[in-house]
Amino acid sequence: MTQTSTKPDAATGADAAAQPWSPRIVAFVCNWCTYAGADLAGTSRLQYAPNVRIIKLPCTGRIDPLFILKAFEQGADAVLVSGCHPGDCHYTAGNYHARRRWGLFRRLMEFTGIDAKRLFFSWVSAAEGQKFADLINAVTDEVRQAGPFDPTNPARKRPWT
Amino acid sequence: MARVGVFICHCGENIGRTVDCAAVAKAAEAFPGVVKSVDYKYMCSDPGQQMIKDAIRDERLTGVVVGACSPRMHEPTFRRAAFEAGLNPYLLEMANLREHCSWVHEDRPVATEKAIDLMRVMVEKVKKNAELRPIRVPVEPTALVIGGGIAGIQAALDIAGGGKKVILVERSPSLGGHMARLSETFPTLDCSQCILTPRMVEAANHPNITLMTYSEVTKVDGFIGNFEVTVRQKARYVDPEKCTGCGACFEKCPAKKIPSEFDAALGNRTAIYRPFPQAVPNKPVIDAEHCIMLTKGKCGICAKVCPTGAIKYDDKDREVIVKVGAIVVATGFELWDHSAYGEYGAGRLEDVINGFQFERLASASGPTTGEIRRPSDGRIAESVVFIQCCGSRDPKRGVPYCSKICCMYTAKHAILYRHKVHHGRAVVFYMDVRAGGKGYDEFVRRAIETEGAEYIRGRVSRIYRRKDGRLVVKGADTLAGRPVEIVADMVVLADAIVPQPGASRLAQMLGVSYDEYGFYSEAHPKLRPVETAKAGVFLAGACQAPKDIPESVAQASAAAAKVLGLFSQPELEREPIVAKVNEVTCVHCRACIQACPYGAIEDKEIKDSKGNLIRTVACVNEGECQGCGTCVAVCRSGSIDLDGFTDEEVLAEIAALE
Amino acid sequence: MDLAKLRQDAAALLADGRAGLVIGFRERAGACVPAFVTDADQADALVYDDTCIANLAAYLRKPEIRQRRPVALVARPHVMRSLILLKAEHQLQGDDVLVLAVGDDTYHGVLTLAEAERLLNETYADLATDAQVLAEIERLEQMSPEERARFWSEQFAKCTRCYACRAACPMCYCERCIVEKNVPQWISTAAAGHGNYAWNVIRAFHLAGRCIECGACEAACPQGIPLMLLNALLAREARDQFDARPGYDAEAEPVVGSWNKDDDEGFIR
Amino acid sequence: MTTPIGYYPGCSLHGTGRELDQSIRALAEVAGVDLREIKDWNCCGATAAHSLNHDLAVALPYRTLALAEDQGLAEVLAPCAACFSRLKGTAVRLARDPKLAQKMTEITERPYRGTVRILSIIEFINRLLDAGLEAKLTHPLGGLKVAPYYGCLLARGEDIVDDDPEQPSGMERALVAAGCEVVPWNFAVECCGGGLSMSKTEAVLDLSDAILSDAEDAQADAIVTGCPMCHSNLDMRQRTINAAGRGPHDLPVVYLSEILGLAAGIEPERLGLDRHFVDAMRVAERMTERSA
Amino acid sequence: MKILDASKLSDLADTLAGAGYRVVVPVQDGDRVRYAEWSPGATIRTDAFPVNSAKDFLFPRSEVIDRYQLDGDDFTPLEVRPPAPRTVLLAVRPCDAASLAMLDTIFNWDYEDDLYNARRAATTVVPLVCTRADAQCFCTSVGGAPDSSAGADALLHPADGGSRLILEPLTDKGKALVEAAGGALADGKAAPDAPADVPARFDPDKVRAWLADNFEADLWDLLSYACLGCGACAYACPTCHCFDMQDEATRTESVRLRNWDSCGFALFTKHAGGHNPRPDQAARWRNRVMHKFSYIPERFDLVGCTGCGRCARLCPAGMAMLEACTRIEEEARKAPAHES
Repeated sequence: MTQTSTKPDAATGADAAAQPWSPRIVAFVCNWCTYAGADLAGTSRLQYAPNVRIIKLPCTGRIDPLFILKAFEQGADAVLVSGCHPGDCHYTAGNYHARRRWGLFRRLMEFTGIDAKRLFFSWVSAAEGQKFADLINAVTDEVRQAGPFDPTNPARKRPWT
Repeated sequence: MARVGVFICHCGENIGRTVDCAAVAKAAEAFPGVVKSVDYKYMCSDPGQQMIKDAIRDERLTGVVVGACSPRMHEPTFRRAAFEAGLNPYLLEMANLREHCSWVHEDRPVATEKAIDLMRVMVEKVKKNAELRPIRVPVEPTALVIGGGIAGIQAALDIAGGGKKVILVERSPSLGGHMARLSETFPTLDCSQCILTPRMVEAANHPNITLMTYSEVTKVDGFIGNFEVTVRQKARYVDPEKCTGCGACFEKCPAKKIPSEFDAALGNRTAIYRPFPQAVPNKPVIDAEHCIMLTKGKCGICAKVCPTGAIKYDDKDREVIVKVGAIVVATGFELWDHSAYGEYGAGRLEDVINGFQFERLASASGPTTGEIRRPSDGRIAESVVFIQCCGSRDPKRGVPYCSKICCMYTAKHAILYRHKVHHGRAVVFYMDVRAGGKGYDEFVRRAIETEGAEYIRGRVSRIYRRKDGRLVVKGADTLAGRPVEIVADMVVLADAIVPQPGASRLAQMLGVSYDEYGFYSEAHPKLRPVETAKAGVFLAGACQAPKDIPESVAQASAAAAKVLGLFSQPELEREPIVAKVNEVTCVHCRACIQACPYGAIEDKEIKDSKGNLIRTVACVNEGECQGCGTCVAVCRSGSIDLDGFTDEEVLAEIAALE
Repeated sequence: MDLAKLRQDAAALLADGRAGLVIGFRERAGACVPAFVTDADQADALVYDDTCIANLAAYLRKPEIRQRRPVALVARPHVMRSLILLKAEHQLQGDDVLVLAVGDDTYHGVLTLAEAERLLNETYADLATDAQVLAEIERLEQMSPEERARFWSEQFAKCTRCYACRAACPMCYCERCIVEKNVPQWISTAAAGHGNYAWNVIRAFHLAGRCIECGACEAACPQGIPLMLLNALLAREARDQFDARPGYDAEAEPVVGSWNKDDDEGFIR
Repeated sequence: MTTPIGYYPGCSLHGTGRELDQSIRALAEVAGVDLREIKDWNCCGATAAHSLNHDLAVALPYRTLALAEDQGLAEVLAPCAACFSRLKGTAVRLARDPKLAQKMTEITERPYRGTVRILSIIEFINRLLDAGLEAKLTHPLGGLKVAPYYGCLLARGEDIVDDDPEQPSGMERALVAAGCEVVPWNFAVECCGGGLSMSKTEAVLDLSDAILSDAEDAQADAIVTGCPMCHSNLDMRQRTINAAGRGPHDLPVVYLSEILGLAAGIEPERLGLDRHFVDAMRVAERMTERSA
Repeated sequence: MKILDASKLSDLADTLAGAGYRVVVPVQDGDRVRYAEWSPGATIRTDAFPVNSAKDFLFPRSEVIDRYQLDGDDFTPLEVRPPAPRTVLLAVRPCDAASLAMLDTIFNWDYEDDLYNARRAATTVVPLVCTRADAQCFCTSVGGAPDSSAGADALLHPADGGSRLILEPLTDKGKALVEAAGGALADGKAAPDAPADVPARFDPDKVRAWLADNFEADLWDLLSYACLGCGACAYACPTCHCFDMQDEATRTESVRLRNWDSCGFALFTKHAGGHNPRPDQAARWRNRVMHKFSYIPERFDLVGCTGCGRCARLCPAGMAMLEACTRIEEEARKAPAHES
């Protein structure tokens, strides 16, 4: 392997530091309801906060707690998980499985020091474009109030020395 | 090394207005693994697609990310283009820059920054994507229809008419189901048997239909396209090959006092019997429980009188395994047992009967040859009270749901009664009249307005027998607000519609889910009302919910259409988004098996070359897996993954957002 | 407790071949350590007292131990629950193990798994979480999220990733633990910071609805990390939210991996 | 049975229902049960209270229950069906609604922990049978055909009566044990007109006539009841019913406790059988002597 | 003679810290005692056995060994200079000090481990003579002693019935430390207390001889039944030194880490193809014994165990090296190694 040397872009870091903090939120959503709900928000041209990055899964049943841990580890200020309303799951029961899993996992997260204010769960159907937009705005506002995720939180990755 | 191509679409002004597409393309060019990054006005246009195809060939791309509209819109378009250029379509991903970005944000720098993030996420994912090939499952083009009532007959005929083989299994000795027992049908009052029996005969004679009456499904293995079903053929004691259906046997049978199931116990049958004269097949069976020869070892009269020697007292139950590609369940319904309503004298008062019994009384082929005679003494009933919602809409003692067809058949009963007993009094107690349906409300109006049925809105509190043998029906007229008392010769209870006994057992065999009452659950209440959550198993008729004849027939035809669609290709092609088990690390805790909504995961035994069991692991049946990934998240050791959404792919996406 | 009877039973099981191995406890330098008895005449070395915390059911995952099936285990009620749960999770067959059942200062004799299940439900149906552990959980719950984060930060910093907690737990029977999965590597294996957090949290979560609160993991931790706080919290939640009673019913469905229409969703928007 | 059972006679048993009181006390004595009248008991509220003042409707029985608890009575027999319904209904409501219990404590200034179990006449007699009364029924009634009549309060109230509200069968065991034959009939739970006894006597005549007629049609020798209101409507008003041109009826109406008392060999007069309007002494004539 | 009051050990720590040393001492931490960096207010505990060993401060459980800056498809190696602060291991156990002699050899045998060496050079080792031992101590069986000065730059002797400590410098580093301690030490006289009585429990040569002939012995099964396969013993062991390497990357940086590893783990020798030459816990435990009592002695003429007994104290399953060795010696006596 050849070693190519590129200069680190020192300016990037400085710029980032200069910018005011804005929440970074990772959303894990199901393909059939919430992703489609977000699409509807788009086709309806509803404006909402730009802080959320969606990761699409087929179903909330697919969402492993490891995903949530990883997002916090990488420095997300909050995590949103959203899927189909009970009874509406495209796969009949994935959301029920997910609901139970979160019911336990969120307790563990809170107990180990991740503020419940940084963990969001919702049901957004494919018809709820407005709910999606409102949700993103509410979540963003609440995270803004909670402030940045503490870099010394044990869940969070710190630079190696 | 990954060689990813990035294509940013302006979507005219739709994306370009708020997202600086050129800047996004430029930023993406610097992502690790990206070898080409361009932006273009309309990526979905022919020139746009050509641009992607050319790049795939020229740049030897190993992955493509199109930043454009929602993948729900154009993912098939772009994946087809990739395929045409020789790239596995699952190596192309879309980033949703329009619905999720340009249309919902106004600030250009902010939207551009988000678009870059969205692109990075998909670039990181596509680098981990694997080539996937559509899953092909061979399909055995034979259908099994369970239940030989009108729904089962219709489904079988439609599938057979479509040129595919059908095995039609019926539990009783004859086709026909409940419909064969009906006198006339609402709202047209055509004779039930007149319209049904031709279809029964057609089903029996159809070259594509194999009839298995007096048979039950006892085991179901396999999956869509490839079911193996065990059917138990009960011993008939009559060789159907030799029997000509002459009837000499049952005319001479000395065991004559057996209550007829077909006549709802209002008439009798013999031990060797055919359920009704138009039965299909029109060949008798011996009821082993009541046959003197089979219970006591002496008699043998039927064998003596049989001109063809068809009687076989040593006949045995047989199990047959059939291979089928699809299953239509049409097991129908039963009437709720109204003995829970003690105040209606159930079981004690002979002249309090249910709807089926009235049908048999009203039927020209019934025990009274169509005269409305009360069971206790055979007198013509001069006054009949009909009570709707007996058990229905009664969460406490019956069932909470509406049985749907009772309003209509009660109106029919009242009309039929008035036709037969012109001077008779027909009184109907009802809670509500629900007559939605073509010609239905008109039919009820006719019963009330021109046929002289007296409709009383209210419940009956008690039925008792007077000294003179007539019944007293005490109830309330809630519209008039006073108690009423009607003297009747007969009371007909419109019992609730409930699933067949044993419905849940069959459902468990089939892997079909069912509600708390035992009605089978459809895959989606709106959009997949005929399918079940178990791929390849379809529903027809009242086994799903109370239904009348036209609805049952319509659903049966719909199920047949689904089956024919499935059978239209020799192989079933499915999206390869399925779960896969790592058999090396699986410890067989069975959490995935229990969690799978489709029963698509099963045990697999791993054996050495000598056939000794080494270990048992979970195994996903690709034919049944729908790709939800619920199993992946319950697997603690990380031994299952979902193609198309693998752990590696998802982790790459999360890491891209660092 | 009738130790003589226990020894006598253990000896008899080995002598008449009903068990290929008896696992119990012996005394060494004033402490109780696991004992592996293969000959009837060694059974007199067996002892039992309250300090015998190790959950011997953990040994059933070792192939060399399984080879000697049926294995008889000295088991207190918690350990019996482990065995029932292992059966529910298809890791044990009913006749793989016999139980030398001890509890409440009583020796209950040699039991089959089915008999142990009955004994549990009749006599030990309400094994409660240790009151001190519950009190400590409640104390932590009173703290602010920041204080809790600091508390766990200090605790997890001690973790050397020796995985003694995992080894001591009978329910950690995966042959390849998620922490050892490297494609992809979800959990950093470095004994520091986020890797320690993710490991300890996921270990606890993988026991959600499955932990029978025997305390073996915490007792095994060389560094003294209060692991039972995590386990007992989830046990409490699984019990309160989903009526979980792991280890009382060998036919029970897993708590995580099943669902009920009426599960709480007050936290979902 | 050694533990005493509390006794709540209510107003009826001190008035029109004296036979009921007499026969119960006599039967208890034979069975060896210590019946203790609750000291300072008050009205159960069955009359007007429960439809006019909801707090009072609960407070009245509450006070009686609190007294019983305070007097160390774990069980209380309320022979009158109306009293039973009020007391038991109150107990059920209190158990369900702790706020109501608190309010009642404040109103009556008495605590009540909810420990008292309330017995109906049917439950009480079945209890006696359980405790050995069956062996003491030395004078079975020789196949006396009886129509058990429950009326409303001994069959209804989901949480109050443990029986099928439409097809009750609570009396049957005792009647069979007493040597009676229970006839199937239709009017076991039909209304006797009880509540309208004073205000709209005409209705009572219609309703009670129907009940008597059906029992006669069923060839019953007597109607057996456990409720003093039903009893007075069917027994006392039988003559009026006949006078109004219905009937004519001549059907004895007896209490369950009287039937059991007779079977236990108690003199009919001690049971109050001679106090009935329609001659009930003929029922006593059916007493036989069981050879030892 | 330099002496100090036993109760003033924390003053000495303070003074040394003030003089620029990173001071590592056994302190109370929750219900355990561990070697940790001194901070004022901590409680020094010399009467209990710490759960970790001195190697933590020379060979940490996880450390960065390589580092790269990433930029798109390009990367730049960055220099890795680990912190090597001037450190004193104060009042550590003589068996811990003795382990450093072995680690020095290991980390300079086939390559020179710069990271270890840098830290080692900056470390002054001051063990405290043991006057008490427990049932798991067996230093005297493996060539050590409760008052051994092996690996030590200075030695602390308990004196006058435990009320005083004598600090005896042995090397230049030791002298420098005494210098730095200044007023925390006094000149005076004290009578050293007798070291603990640790009877020899087995002969490592006999164990080694048996091992040479008994790779396949049935005894290994019996000895390893209790082992549950965790890494508690290896991580507590002052001489275990195996490590694994892992890369961790972000978008801008990649690091290569070395993390402790243990031959007790099933994955330790598992090959990519799935084969595992040490397929069961018996083979893994045998390796542990072999490594300490056969391979290391063969290669370096050292016993690979200092007899600290820490592994036995911490093992959740009751495994004990002392017990294994005495059992092996017993076996060797039963069937003496045949001449070859």
